[in-house]
Amino acid sequence: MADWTADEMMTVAAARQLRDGAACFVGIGLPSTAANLARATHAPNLVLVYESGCLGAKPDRLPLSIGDGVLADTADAVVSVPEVFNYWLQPGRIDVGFLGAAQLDRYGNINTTVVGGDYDAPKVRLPGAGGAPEIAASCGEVVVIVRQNLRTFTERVDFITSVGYGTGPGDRERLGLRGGGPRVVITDLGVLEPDPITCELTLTRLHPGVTRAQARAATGWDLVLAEGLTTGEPPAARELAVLRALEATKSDGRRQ
Amino acid sequence: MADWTADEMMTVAAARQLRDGAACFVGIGLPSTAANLARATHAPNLVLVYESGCLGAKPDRLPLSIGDGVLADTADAVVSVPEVFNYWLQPGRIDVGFLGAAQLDRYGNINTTVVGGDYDAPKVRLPGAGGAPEIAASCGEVVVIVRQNLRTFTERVDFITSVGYGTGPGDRERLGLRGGGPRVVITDLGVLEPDPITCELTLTRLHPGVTRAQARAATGWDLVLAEGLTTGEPPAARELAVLRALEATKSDGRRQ
Amino acid sequence: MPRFSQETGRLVATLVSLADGVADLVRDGAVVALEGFTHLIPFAAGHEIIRQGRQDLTLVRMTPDVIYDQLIGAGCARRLVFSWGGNPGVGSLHRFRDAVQHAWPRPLELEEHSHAGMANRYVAGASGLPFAVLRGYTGTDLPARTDNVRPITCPFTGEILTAVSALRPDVTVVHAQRADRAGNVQMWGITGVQKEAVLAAHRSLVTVEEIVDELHPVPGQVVLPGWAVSAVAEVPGGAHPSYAHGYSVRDNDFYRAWDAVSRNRDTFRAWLDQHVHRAGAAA
Amino acid sequence: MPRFSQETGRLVATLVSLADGVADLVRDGAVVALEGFTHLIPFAAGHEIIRQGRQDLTLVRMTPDVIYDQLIGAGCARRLVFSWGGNPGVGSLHRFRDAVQHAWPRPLELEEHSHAGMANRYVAGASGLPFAVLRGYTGTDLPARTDNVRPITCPFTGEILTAVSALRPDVTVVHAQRADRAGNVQMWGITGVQKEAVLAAHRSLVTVEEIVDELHPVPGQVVLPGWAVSAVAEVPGGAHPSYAHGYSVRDNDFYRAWDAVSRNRDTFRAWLDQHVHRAGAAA
Repeated sequence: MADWTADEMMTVAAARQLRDGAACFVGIGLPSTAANLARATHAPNLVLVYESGCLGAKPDRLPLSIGDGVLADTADAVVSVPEVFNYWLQPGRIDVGFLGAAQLDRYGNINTTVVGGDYDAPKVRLPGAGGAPEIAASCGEVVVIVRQNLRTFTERVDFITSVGYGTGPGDRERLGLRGGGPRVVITDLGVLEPDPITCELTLTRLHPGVTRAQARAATGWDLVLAEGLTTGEPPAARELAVLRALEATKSDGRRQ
Repeated sequence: MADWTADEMMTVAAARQLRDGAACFVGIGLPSTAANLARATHAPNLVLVYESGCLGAKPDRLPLSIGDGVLADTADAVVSVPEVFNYWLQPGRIDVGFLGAAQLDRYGNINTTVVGGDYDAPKVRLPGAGGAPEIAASCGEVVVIVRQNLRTFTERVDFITSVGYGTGPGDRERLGLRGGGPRVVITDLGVLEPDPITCELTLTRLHPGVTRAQARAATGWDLVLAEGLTTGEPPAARELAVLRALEATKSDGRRQ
Repeated sequence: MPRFSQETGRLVATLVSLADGVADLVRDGAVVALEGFTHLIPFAAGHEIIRQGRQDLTLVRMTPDVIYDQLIGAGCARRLVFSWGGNPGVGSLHRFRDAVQHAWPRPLELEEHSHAGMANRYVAGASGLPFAVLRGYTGTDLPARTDNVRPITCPFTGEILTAVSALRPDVTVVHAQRADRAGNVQMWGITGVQKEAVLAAHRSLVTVEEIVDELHPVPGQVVLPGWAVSAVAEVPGGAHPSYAHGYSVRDNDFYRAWDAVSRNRDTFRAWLDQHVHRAGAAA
Repeated sequence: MPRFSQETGRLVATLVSLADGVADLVRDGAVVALEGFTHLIPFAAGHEIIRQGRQDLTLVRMTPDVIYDQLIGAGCARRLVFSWGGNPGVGSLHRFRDAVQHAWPRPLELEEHSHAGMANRYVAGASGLPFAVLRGYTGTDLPARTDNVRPITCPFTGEILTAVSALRPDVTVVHAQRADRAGNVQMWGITGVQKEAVLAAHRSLVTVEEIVDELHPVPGQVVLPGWAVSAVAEVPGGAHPSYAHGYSVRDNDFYRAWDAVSRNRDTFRAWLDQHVHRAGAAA
């Protein structure tokens, strides 16, 4: 029995994707946790950009919302919301965009809008797009963090909120999307990456203790396992310690 | 012999056009002098907007340039140049726009670009448009300040830099210009206003000591004299005193 | 609605009570934007709208969160124009979901956009333009659900981009730290899209932590001149459980607690009755 | 050109000497924007461009004033893209007029716009868009003289507005008050169109009054992160005879005196020789 949870493994694996010095567009939740873990470990100079207009925020604790005061207090610059999207995200100045998903298909298309029923009478109404469509379109690359199960990893998403590789090779170019699209999908079971030819998400790494069968069983399409599928490193003691210390700061939200 | 100059009369007449509390887009030179004279006399709450981004500037002396530090130091808000044009001028938030002219025609169209020869080889190359085309288009009304002579008051301007009434009635509406256009033209000889039917600039007031013949002789088209043509009030002692005190501050530009 | 002040002779925003400001500026059936990007959310004004029993509002907001959950649950809204509807860092908005999924307490029409699209719709409104251009929505299912997103071709390159129509709310309500007696408004910290939302609207109501004799410059400040604002009301703490940078901190515990309060219609109604209706116009 | 700093591991602007910055970033034939709206005009950088004998530049600037009069008179420019060319509050630019009217020292092509048009062309460039939309130019003779102003129809209302093409200078040069060692740039006072001009350019050079260990927030500041700037050079007084708010005042006497200096080709050349060429890279 590992001394870490699947969510911790997922967050650590996501943090490891971030190279020091990169500019990273982060939303709240797992992306913000992973980005701040990276900044607190191997990437001290990661530039965190929050859609609230905080460029280069350096929070010493996990903000509960993208508008927490600590983000403005520690930012290199605080700009308006129109500016963060028009001058910073849209021209491709952000290297990495972090996205979550309620549904994800084999081409990395993301749904965070509605699930089930039809659009006007959905079974589940989700929060909607937020900054995701343009993050998915314009960041140099996209890292998706999402728990892997049959509800989430679906053959077809009920609504395309943010575009991955569309219907396959060449679609991003046809649509005129300038960013690179999803480079990696980090789940609680492992890591998926788009096949260089087909653009289909294939399993390239399993987290320690996870089997191929578990990964396939949690995927709503016939999951392709990459040749050279490996097993990733478990969380290092330091990574776990820092992550748990960060998580502990969440309950501490009022002390801004 | 009057104890004031024609330029002083012109500036005083222009200042009198500004009602207290109005928001006024001012350029440097006579417009800035007239606006600050108005603010120092009957219109203490005139809101001066400079294209350098200073909203509500309250200079205690005449700035030599629209970017003098005193404008930023005394402004209610300093905004970017794109913002002053896009958020403040373009939507029609400015009541009065003050413009000068190198050439002016009977419909109040203004040239500040080139005079003589043709565009590519002009006899005289002027500074160009600056903010004038959009000031003329979008301000609630335009006040033109210009010395009246045959060089300036021409049958046809060599280049339309800023539109007055175009070719006559209905043109502004056809062009989709939302501002009211030139309401009054203040010269060193008198005051011209557009005829309500023809939109042609007609002489409605003479400055003290100026004759109708002088005004017609200084106009490059057959100048119509309005019925009820009057003679304006000479500068009051206080107006002159304040104006001369303001002018004296010009030489004082370094003490910002 | 800035008035020409008799004493100063200047165009100034009217200083009003919150109740009078809402009564005068927020009418049944109006298009109303309450903005504030996590920071400076005008909760007190939203509660006053509920107390005054406004109906059939089209509510506009990039990030409808707890205050819109309350307005929707209270039955004030007919339509919602938004880009992200959730309880930041906590989860779903249960009143919002109940309205969309079960039409309780009444059906709620939705028009949804991306943040970039909404921000640019406000920019167009503030700029006196009928539309704005961006790289956005492309390839998503969003444009199929609204008439306010259309392709536009660059007249120079032939490239096809996205146009969004301007947003022009009947009234925008925001909260700021300070105003002076002429109604000049000063806000700082995360100022979001508030300037654009106010300038895009036909009229505006600004609640502030305090009205002061003179506004002293603050780093990161955004100043809205009094002649560009309709009315200002002094409402200390008017952003709670959101916050006013320099005056208060975000009450994250309230946001967390809201999840349980709002899950159930009865607990929600009880909360509304106690904390909004009975609270009176004191807030 | 921000580099990945070995010591800090961070993307930062390179700290350079003015001479090296100009040599590296401003090439013959390049499209170069020196911006600064009366305030913070990068005079020292302009003089260094003259000293290094740059040729065939396309000079871009909303308000070409004395610094562009000097660059044009020195023969550095082939083309000028601008919206107002004069000596603010004083009168004409005689070197500019001599170049246009008598092709001295060489012919100067002109592309002219309105301020609103130029500002929006920078905004489009900074936004990664091929064009911007405004209410402008309508009914004037300006659109007939450039390919970069065209009508555009609103896809929602059918209204015809004006589109201007994006400006993307090869390099933008601006002057600011301060930078830190990571190249984060801080400017305040009248900040004009500098942010847009820097973000619209492929590369950028910022001269500053001083490089400090830490940037302390200042009211009205605009901060450009080091990762959005190519190079920073410390050049105290680098804006003179323009000024740096908080560091110096505008030398209005110089602007007045320039009228006489620049009227005559010989007095201009003598001035250039003494105050630019012989001054060396000291400035």
